[in-house]
Amino acid sequence: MLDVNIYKSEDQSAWCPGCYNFAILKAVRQALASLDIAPHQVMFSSGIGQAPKLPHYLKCNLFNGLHGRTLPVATGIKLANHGLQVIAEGGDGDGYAEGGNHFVHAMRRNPGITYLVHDNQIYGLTKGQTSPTSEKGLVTGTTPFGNYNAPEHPLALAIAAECSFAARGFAGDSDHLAELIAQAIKHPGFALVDILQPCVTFNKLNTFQWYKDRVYQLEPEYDPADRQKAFARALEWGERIPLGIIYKKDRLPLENLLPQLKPGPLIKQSIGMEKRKELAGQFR
Amino acid sequence: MLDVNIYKSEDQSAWCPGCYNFAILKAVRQALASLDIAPHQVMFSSGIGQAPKLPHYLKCNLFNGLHGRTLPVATGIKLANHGLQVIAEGGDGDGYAEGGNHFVHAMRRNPGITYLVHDNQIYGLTKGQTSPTSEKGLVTGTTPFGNYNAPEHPLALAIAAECSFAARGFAGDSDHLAELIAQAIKHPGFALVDILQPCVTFNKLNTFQWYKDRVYQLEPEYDPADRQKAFARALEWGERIPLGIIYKKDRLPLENLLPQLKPGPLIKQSIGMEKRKELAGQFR
Amino acid sequence: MIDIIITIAGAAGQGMQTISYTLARALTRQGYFVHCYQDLMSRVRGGHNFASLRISDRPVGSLSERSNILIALNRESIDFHSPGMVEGGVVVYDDKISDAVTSTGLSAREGGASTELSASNNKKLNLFPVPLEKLALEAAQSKIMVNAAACGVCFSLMEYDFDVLADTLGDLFDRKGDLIVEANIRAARAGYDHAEREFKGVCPYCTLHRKASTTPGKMLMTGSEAAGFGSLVSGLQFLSAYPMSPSTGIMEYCAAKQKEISGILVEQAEDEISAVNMAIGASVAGARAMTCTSGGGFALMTEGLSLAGMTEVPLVVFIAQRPGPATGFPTRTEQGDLLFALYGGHGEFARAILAPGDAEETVYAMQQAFNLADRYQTPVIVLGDQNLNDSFWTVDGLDLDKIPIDRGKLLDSWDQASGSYKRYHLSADGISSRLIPGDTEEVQYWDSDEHTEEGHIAESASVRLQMTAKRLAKLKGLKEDSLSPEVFGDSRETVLVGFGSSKHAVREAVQLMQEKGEKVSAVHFPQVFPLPKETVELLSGFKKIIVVEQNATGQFEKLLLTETKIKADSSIRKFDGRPLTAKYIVDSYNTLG
Amino acid sequence: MIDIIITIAGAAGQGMQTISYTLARALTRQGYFVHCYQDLMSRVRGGHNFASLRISDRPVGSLSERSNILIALNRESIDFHSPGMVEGGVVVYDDKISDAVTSTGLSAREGGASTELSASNNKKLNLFPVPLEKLALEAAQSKIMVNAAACGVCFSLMEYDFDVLADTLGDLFDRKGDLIVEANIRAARAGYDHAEREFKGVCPYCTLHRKASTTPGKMLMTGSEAAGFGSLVSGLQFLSAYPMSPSTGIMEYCAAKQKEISGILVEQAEDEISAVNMAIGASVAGARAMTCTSGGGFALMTEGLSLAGMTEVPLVVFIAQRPGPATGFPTRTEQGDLLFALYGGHGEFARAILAPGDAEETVYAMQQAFNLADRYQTPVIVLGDQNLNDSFWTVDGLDLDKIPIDRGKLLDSWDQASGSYKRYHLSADGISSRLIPGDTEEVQYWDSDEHTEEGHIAESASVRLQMTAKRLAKLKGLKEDSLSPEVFGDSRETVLVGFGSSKHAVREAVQLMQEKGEKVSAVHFPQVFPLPKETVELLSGFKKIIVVEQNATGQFEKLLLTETKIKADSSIRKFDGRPLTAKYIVDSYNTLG
Ligand SMILES: Cc1ncc(C[n+]2csc(CCOP(=O)(O)OP(=O)(O)O)c2C)c(N)n1
Ligand SMILES: Cc1ncc(C[n+]2csc(CCOP(=O)(O)OP(=O)(O)O)c2C)c(N)n1
Ligand code: SF4
Ligand code: SF4
Ligand SMILES: [Mg+2]
Ligand SMILES: [Mg+2]
Repeated sequence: MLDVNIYKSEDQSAWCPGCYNFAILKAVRQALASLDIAPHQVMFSSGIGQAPKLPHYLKCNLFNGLHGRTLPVATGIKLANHGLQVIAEGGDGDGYAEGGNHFVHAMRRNPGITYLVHDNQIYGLTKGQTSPTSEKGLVTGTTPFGNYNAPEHPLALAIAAECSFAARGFAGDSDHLAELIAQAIKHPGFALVDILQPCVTFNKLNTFQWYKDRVYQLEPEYDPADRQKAFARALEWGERIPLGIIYKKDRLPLENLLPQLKPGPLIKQSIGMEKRKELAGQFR
Repeated sequence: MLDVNIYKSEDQSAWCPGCYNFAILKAVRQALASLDIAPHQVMFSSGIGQAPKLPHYLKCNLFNGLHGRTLPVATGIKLANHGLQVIAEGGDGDGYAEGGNHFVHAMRRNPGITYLVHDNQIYGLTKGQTSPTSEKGLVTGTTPFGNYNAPEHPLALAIAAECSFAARGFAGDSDHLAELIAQAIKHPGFALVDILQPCVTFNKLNTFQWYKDRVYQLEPEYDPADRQKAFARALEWGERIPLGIIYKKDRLPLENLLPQLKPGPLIKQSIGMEKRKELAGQFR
Repeated sequence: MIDIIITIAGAAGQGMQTISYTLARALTRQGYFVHCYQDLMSRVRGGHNFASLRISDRPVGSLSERSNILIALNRESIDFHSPGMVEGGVVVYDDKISDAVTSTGLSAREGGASTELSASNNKKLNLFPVPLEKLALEAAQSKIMVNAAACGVCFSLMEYDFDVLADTLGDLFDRKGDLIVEANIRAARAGYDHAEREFKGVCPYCTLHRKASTTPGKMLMTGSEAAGFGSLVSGLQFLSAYPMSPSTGIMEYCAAKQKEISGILVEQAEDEISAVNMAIGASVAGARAMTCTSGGGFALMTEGLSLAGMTEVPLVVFIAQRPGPATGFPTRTEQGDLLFALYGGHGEFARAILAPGDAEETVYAMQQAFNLADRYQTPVIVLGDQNLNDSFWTVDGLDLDKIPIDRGKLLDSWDQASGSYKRYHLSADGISSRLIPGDTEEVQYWDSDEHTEEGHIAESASVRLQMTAKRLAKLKGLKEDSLSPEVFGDSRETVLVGFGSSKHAVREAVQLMQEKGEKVSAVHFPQVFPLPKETVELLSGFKKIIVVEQNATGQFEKLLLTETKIKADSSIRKFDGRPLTAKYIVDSYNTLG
Repeated sequence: MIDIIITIAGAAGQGMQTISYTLARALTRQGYFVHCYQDLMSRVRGGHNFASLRISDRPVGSLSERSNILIALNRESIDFHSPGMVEGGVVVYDDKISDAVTSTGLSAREGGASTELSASNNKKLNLFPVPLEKLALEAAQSKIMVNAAACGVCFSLMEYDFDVLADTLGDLFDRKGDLIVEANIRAARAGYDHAEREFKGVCPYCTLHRKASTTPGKMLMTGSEAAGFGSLVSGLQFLSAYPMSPSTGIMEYCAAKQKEISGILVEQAEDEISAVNMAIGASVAGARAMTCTSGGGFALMTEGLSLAGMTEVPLVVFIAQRPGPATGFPTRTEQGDLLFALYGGHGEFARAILAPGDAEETVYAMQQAFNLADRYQTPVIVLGDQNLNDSFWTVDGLDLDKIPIDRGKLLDSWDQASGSYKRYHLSADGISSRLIPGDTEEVQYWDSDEHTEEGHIAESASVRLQMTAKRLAKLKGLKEDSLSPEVFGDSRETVLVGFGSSKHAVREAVQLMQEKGEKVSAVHFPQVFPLPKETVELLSGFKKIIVVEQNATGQFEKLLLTETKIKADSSIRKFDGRPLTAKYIVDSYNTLG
């Protein structure tokens, strides 16, 4: 177990006072420390929003890219150097709206990437519009009559899209969250942690208390390998909202399946003059 | 029942001889005729690929747009004029790869759109690359070692994403398909028909015979309202592949939920001078 | 001439926007012209934001680099803004932070006497500590009411009638109920009275004490509101967009209005690609449709733009520019996407690009944009930027009938006698008739491939040549219909040429220079593509052309060159994310030599 | 000089590509130069496709509008192509369609005597009906072998050694097994013998009967293969792309090579947005990375391009242009995305754009592109088009060592003595050192917002100015490193200026005109942005500048104007989707007056 303080960065937080992103930050530090992952061994890929600022407040490698494009970047990083611990991080708008297509397809690919989604059911940085996970009826700047869309159930989508690790955490319980994140990082394939995160400024419906009143831990005997049951739990939302690893499947990660990566990380391989000449010869 | 011949267009088909797209074309004509929908009452939105050329071979209104963008265009059309019967049409690459994000979010919105996907598990027009539904191991121009990704189960994804009508048809049985399409058109919300379509030129694995050996009709007592069971059937693939309406849910279509559309189709409404002045006054 | 600048500064969430808007609104109603720039950080709480509110009896529309009154909501605000204050300027702050303020070497004396500032800036300022929070708590039992109290202080300093402020607060908080209205007014009154008592007469240069104009009808709106309002009054029916600063205000304005008016639907799309394609779908079905975004979102829309060009769909795209590349400076301003707007999208097709210079021009630009889009069945872009979109502007004497709605060749019915309907009929003027799908028995094929007149996929070289010519011929009409450049000044020596939101800064600079005897005029282009025919003649009439723009690479200068072959003599550019100011332009001009 | 054109025409799927490739390959091995344009419809089967194979003893690289031999795989092919045939040209077709052919008024006589063609084109042609299918069935028991039989006929007509064809077939079908190889050779032999017997000596002008050159080493490749091969030999490690004509060949070439070489990974992305962002991720991790697409896919990548510009990620993007807008002409050619490549992406950042003129230049251009991207840590675009990418080209005497791999400031380790590592350190030349993440203990922040040297989000105006200057300063270096224009001809009167795949058509046109005494030279730009320093001096040396390009709006002409202030005197443009030809250029030149 490393000292959590080694993950402290010098960058100043731009979050609202009291935001539950701070709790997630704490949990991430704790998870990394518990797994003895040194700052330079991990690389984050993050999007744009309040959530994806998180890695700036960590000592780590970071590529902070575009809104919605965390997963393709993370996949590129992982395929180029699968020795790195790759963590993608973003918000619900970032990951499920703008990045929705990458979300589905990254899970089908199953690269060894941990994906942390700060799911506050709202667009924070742009000051309060509906997100794919917003409740039906939520009145926001873009939905004066209330949101008409059925809220997305990201974990159900994940289970349908062959995700090999699908969990839900709660920023209001950062110790449990840290543990969940650690398990996600240890998982060899694509691991999604959808994190319920109260946004104290814009989401006046899904508050800490709202979540607190509903969340419960999956019972110890719950078997995350049962896809059917997992699907049911993934859809459970309303009175009770389950926390923990909802679905988990043994599936070789992409990087282990690719013969191209058998000789080692891609960046350490090269074609060589011999082969260059051979390729040239094929055109003769 | 109208005469199917009124849907004949003068455009010449660009499909390969023997392609099962012809069977789908026949089924679409049959479905429209059976529902007494006149050519000018229906508007297709199609993408790019072999599949989305279909409406050119029909007498109908058509917007043939970009690869992958059938559903946003269809949604725009439906919201602007919900009096039109709107049908979106495309291939598996078009709808599940390039258009994957729209697919998920269109289902959450649930506009009254029929979505026909010619699922040949391959990219036809670009001459044979893997598609999201390609089998694991399928060797194509871009996957010389065989496809490593878990194939997408579009119907499972649909059920997870709150689709209100999710069905599977088979181009090898165009009468049943015509019936299925007719039911999809009659469904008041978003209706997906994933159509197994042998590509006789590029997909040498999923041939007519391959499908023929596996498909079966859902038993009459099957209840498409049961989401859990539907999810299981949607994942059934391999030895046996179910055909028919796998999932169906009563859900008001988007256009019925929007107070903005209560007075009638959007294109028939206008703001009026009175209200213009009122808006101006609000800035004073 | 009255020209007072009030800076309101503090952390995000502290109320700077409420205070600046209340003051701006109250004074606009009194007939003043105001312009209020919002300098924001990309965060929701904390950091340092400020508003610079400029008040005048003549039209104003540019940020000033100086300030007469500073309302400092925290200590940092004083550090940031005191250097820019005029001699004898007034600093209002909560007396809770008096200690912190004086610890920096500043001190406030009884009656608000002047105080020396730091060595770098040897100015006397009037420090006015006010127990804002205490007043708010006492008068209204709420801390939030400090905003109203601060407004009260300001009104007193300007020696302006309190009732004007009270009326405005009443209207602004109307929908929150009487209790809130009254509390606000009480807090404002407390601030007003406190200042009357303590500071009366110490700040003579900042008095307004009279109505600027007796003609009513002035409006106050942000550029985003102007774009939304302008669209709605032009018959916008369908807006699909994805939130992105600084364009979100347009969507939010229109979304809110759905509750008040009929015939408008706003849909938040899952991404910008969906947004532009939904708008295209709605337009095809016959609705007036648009989308709005910023540069990064526009990057995702260029394929759709090209689609609209090919399929000949009327489409309006509002781009509220912000500094790029990539995420860049999300809450700041730049004119860095001009050439991207011009060349964005693959292949070649006709488009128009409008670049309004203030809120009033924006209202008209929207009407013009929709009309051009319908008339030429092609995309039209309106270029805004954070300065235009987020600032508050006074709009004077708007005439809603100035540009009537023109839907071009959108027909109600089809005369079978003229043959069967062809979506891409090669008519004499290159524009084919449109029909509302479903409204007639004609069917129509719109096609993104190269296509025949019927709209079916084509492979022929001759069809290609005809259809390309048809699509590009629209540029001729668009040029003829384009908005004229606006000339300011009589000199034909040197001209400062600009477009978009720099209009007023350039004018102000020209005015300042003219006052110093420089022979300078200004030309503002409210439409940058196609440039109107008269451009060449107009600009050739000047001896020296200086292009003023807010980017690093001189994009308008390049556009001018390719479109008119006119080579600018020099340029003034700014690209630090803050708007162009008259001072910056004059200073740059002076160093050009 | 030898200059024979063989047209192979038929429906999609009939084997035209196999025949043209086999012939091209066999003759390249013999030292001939070939160029083979593929004219395809956007469909998989049916319709009308053709290949125009040009064979010469000198470098060739452009489509000719005439044809000496037509291999017609169906009746329509004769209708389409006989008008373009030379007097006495030979038409080979299966005698199954003889009736259909003669019904059009053509007739074939014993021994292949000439026949009069339709009134519009009073030429004599030699009609050679051959029982191709019958021969194939008899010799090889397979209908598909008609392709080999047709090749055999051709070889006989050219009076060329059959063994050369047999060897080539052996190599081409090697991986399909001996049985297939032998069957192909038998069918080819049957065609060869039949033609020897029936047509010997009737077509004297089309004989080759000798090796063109004794130096071995000529290669035959498509432009797409050249791009893929050029990338692999330049150390490409990661290619992510989404299929799109005419770029798919690049991805498919590289994908196939994954089985043969190590250090290359090809990933088919779910869409183009993912493709470009994956490539960026891989590059950040230290891999040489690229993506390839056509204009419509590039439209979806411009946000990513801007991201690479902002975050300073080396990135190579190959754009294989096709006619737009929108879906346009998916299988045809155009140079219509030049200005989109130049201005695509929001905000301002440095980029380079290369535009190779043939396959050989493409190989080198890829090396150059990767080196520039690494050296300047910014995106580099390589512009191809369907003519470049789909055509087969002879590549002669390639020198793999010509441009060594240069990864710029990519360091192996970090010297703590020089302070803590900063990704965006403001170094003297504006380029900051890169480290492979994870390889050292230094951590690094790459940021798409405006950022500090450390890579954290910045809001400051001065940081903005510094960082913008840093990013744009790369343009200077890119200009210095840019590829020189290639001059062809000695005259300094008139110059035809072009870029990209029109290179050979322009040269051929110049040569034809020079032969007629015109004082014309050509300048080809293999790099179009930044234009090299010498451009102004070079072009100013000509009295008259004519820009030749394959688009409707004169995009290169505009680029030349903005970048060099040089105004072209006139232009030759083509935009019907078919490649520029020497004849078209000469004809256009003659009408310019
Ligand atoms: C292409 C693009 N579109 C839109 C935006 C504007 N934008 C920035 S963050 C954001 C949404 C933020 O919501 P979420 O992802 O849920 O993150 P949160 O702030 O709630 O943590 C949006 C729409 C952008 N930066 N880029
Ligand atoms: C933005 C964009 N990317 C790629 C393409 C090229 N493209 C055309 S069709 C197609 C895939 C076709 O596969 P599918 O959608 O399954 O249809 P099918 O031909 O199999 O019916 C692709 C990749 C395109 N036209 N536009
Ligand atoms: S807006 Fe919401 S999510 Fe963002 S920092 Fe503030 S509280 Fe947190
Ligand atoms: S390629 Fe396949 S899907 Fe396309 S027309 Fe041919 S057989 Fe049908
Ligand atoms: Mg959020
Ligand atoms: Mg397909």
